[in-house]
Amino acid sequence: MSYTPTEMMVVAAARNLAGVRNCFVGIGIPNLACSLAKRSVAPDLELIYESGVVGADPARLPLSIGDPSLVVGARSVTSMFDLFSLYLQRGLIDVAFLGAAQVDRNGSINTTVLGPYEKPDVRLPGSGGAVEIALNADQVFIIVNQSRRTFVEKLDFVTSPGHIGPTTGRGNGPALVVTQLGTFRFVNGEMTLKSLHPGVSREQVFDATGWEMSVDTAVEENEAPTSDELDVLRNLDPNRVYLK
Amino acid sequence: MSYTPTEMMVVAAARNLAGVRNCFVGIGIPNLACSLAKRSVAPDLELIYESGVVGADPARLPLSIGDPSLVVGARSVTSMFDLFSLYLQRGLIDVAFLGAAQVDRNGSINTTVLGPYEKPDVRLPGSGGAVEIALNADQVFIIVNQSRRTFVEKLDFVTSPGHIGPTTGRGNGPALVVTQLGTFRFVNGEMTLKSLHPGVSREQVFDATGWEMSVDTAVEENEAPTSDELDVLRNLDPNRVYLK
Amino acid sequence: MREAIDSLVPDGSVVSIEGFTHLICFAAGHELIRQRKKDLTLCRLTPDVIADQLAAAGVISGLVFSWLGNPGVGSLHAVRRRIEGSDPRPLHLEEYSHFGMVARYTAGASGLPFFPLRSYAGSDLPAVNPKIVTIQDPYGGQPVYAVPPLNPDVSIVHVQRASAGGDAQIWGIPGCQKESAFAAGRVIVVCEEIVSDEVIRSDPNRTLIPGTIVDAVVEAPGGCHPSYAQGFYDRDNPFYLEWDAISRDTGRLDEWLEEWVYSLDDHAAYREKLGSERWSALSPGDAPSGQVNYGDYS
Amino acid sequence: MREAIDSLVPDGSVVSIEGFTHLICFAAGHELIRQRKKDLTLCRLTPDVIADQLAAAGVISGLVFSWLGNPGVGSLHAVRRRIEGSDPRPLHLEEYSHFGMVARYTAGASGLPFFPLRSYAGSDLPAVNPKIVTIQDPYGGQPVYAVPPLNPDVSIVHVQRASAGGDAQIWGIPGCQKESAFAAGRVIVVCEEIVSDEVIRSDPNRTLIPGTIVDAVVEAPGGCHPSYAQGFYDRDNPFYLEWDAISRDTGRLDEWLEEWVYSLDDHAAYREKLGSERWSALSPGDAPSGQVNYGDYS
Repeated sequence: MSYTPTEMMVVAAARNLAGVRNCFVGIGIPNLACSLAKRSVAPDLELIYESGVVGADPARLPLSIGDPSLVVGARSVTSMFDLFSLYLQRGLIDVAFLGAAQVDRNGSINTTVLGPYEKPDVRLPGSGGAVEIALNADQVFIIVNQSRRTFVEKLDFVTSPGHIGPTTGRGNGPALVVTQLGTFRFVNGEMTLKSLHPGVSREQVFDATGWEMSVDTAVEENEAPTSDELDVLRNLDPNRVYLK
Repeated sequence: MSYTPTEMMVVAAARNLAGVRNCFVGIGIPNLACSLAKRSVAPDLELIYESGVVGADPARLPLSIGDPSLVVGARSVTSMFDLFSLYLQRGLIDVAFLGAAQVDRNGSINTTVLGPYEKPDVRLPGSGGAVEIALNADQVFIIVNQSRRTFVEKLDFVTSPGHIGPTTGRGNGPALVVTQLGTFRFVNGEMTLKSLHPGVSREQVFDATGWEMSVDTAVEENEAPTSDELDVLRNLDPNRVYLK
Repeated sequence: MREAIDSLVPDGSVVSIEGFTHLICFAAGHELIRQRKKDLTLCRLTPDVIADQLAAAGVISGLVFSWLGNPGVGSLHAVRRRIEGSDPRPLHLEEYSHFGMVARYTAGASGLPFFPLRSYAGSDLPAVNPKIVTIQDPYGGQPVYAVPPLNPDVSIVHVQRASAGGDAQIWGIPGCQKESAFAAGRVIVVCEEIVSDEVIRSDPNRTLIPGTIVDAVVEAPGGCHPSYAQGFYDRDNPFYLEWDAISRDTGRLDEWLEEWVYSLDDHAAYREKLGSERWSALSPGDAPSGQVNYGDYS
Repeated sequence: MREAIDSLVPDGSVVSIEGFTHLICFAAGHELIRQRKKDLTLCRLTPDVIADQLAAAGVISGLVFSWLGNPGVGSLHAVRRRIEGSDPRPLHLEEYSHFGMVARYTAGASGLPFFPLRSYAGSDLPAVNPKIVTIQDPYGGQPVYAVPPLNPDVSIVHVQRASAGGDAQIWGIPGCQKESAFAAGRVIVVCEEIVSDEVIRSDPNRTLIPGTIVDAVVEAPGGCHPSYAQGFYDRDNPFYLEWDAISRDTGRLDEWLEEWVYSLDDHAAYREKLGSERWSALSPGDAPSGQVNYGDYS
């Protein structure tokens, strides 16, 4: 079965959720990855949203982080104060997904501005909950389209820190990066190529990285999405809103 | 109509609630005073309980601060965190009632121990919410049976401070003391006899005070409870649980 | 609504309009535009389409926020023009994270001089916002960060139902409606429906905001459109997609404001103009909560 | 219950049993006595009759608390004997105020190293409890006080209903059940009734404690007697009055423990022994909450 690079990203992220319990979900690709994982490698996965929804089981593809379909049939729906305090900061979140406009070799993330803060070339959305998620989730999974524009030597702005030494948070920082080219883990805090999607070369990865990318001793090749995985995914997003 | 000293205390407290809106109520005499006030001088009085009940309208005499009859038909029922944070510490409480085992001339209160703290002669209940109430309610009304054992020169333990100078709280401290003998206000932070119940002499007050009690320039005599007041009260507590 | 906004939101006010994806009070936002309010500072975790409209109409001169964008769609073009190009005027930003904003409201609602949180370490946010500071742990542990209280002059809070006295009940995502209300100096409650005291008092645990702190109650059914009210109507996603094109083009944006806000008397007219077909497409089916028994103890 | 208490509450544990006048888990307290647990520290805002029983039975060696007494009646005589006369053994006290205890649980439940509050100034409490400290306002205002997090080894939380997976719902007075559960290392949920997932998920705003943090779920109807469960039964006030006489007399107290705890197999036997007449006298009438519509968005 043929598949798109986005489908490969979602599948790679989902497979890495094997055995995970409490997952802080973002809308779009993370939501698809979690929904796929719940139907495959992580049946006990709890979908937790920063909007205050715990244990969602949405009857349709949610189009926003606070979609009403997330609420209906959820385990618990709570205030944002409780969600950030009792769940995130308490250390109950095993894995959280973050996106990025720019990411650096330590897994620090910029979602604030391109250019100078005071007079930006492009004003991006800002942190949202990302900075506290980055610091307090046990592990952070970063999903990002990889290019020299996104994998940069130096961020224009550090919104959410990666492996930068001791922090005020309780988490272990970024554990995984998933791109359309492969997956990366962190070795001594440095992003390191771990696996390549089928048909992708190391050179493609190097060309799409703004620094000299470290490479794992044994780089694996990811298995292509199975037809089961693709069936589930395409059912979740039948109009291909996110599976472009 | 004849009446008991306790009835006089309740009536005196209730009359002092004229025009008050948000009142932090204790069980027993304060509850009776507030219920009477709501039916007479303060129809807009909101009964707020530290158990988290806001705007209660109990269908029976509540026997505990968290009586189920306080909940049914209340305006709002909330966590203790919210009650102490959003109501009390936010400064929404106009008047709060406190009881006391001992009170001093500044309106500081002991409800913790008689004798030394580490090896007390009598272990009393402790603060409960009293210390934060004393510091954060706009005004504090103290209701206490007056004697040389309760009106003391020096407290065995300061549970809740009275007029002791600047504090971390946002309230104005004790405003009124009601006893079976009369009522007292505070002048420059010092308890001062303001009114006597019918038939009570100044000497009785002095005899029941462990320090030299200040006296207002014009000490009033309180009007005896009216038959209307007594009717309401005796309906509220038909078994005379608190109106002994 | 006209009277509430007119009397309770003078020019120059600091105004919070919260609602996290849910219960965003567009009806009040439009009334602020219609009354040509000036120089407001908008406090809102997620300045989204409502903020783009207020920015385009020249109502707001500043944002206190943690995430800005058109959720699920992309950028707020009017807001971006003001930030990136001061076009036509600059927009002052005071920027936090979601938890930072929630903590600010919580401190404001609790009478605390600060609120501590485990966030911000290693981020550039404290460098661009000096109100985000470190605080020592009095028990000798690692320092954490603190944010100051946020006490808006007025909070506008949309809820599903309220009594005439202002007791307000919410179900679904509560966001920080409660905290923003308690933090504010004045509170305007806007509701889908005004219900009897009896309805409110039959389920007091659902009351997040007591009438005690409420200055005005306005009934504005559909007042969250294009956002949603759980159980009443769905988010109008096509509107969010359309807004992207409208907001890119200042001409179209001005036309939109004229057609959908200035030229309409009130939100009832907006609701009518949207048409019953659009509303019925947004209507959910039934998913009842079930009942609990509080018990009759009389 | 036997298994949950046996496996999750080893001797020497720090245990919270909360419930502010409402939902006080006597059933678990009796099981702790029955299993002759030793050297527990009880965390509880209001050590009341349950604490007197645990103190008399020699189960607890310490209290972390803010108010102790027989509410509406008077003293806890067994507790007082231990405090005033070390009779038969001392009882270690760590004393706060209500808000201080709530703040400790909140810090513990939130992963914060301390919680600030405007209390304690001018009180002697900080002098007898060095854990109550002052903290500087980083914005230069007056210092306030702080308390440290409270993270019990195990929290026992009574609720009206829970799913088999531990999702727990409460109505009426919630006290600090939620905060004490999130603060704890292990959580035992005791409920009036176990209900289906569907019941829980039809009203997710009522879920204060998610199964995610729960280690054991025990169904124990009537388990709060002589305290109450809103909508299920009333407080048994005569019992509180009787307790005063029982607790004054160590002989009677020992007899009571033998008759009502040690000689009974479990709480079901206690419930039966109380008799249907007593239970029906405590049964409230109906006061239904009414329903809200969450909406079907599928």
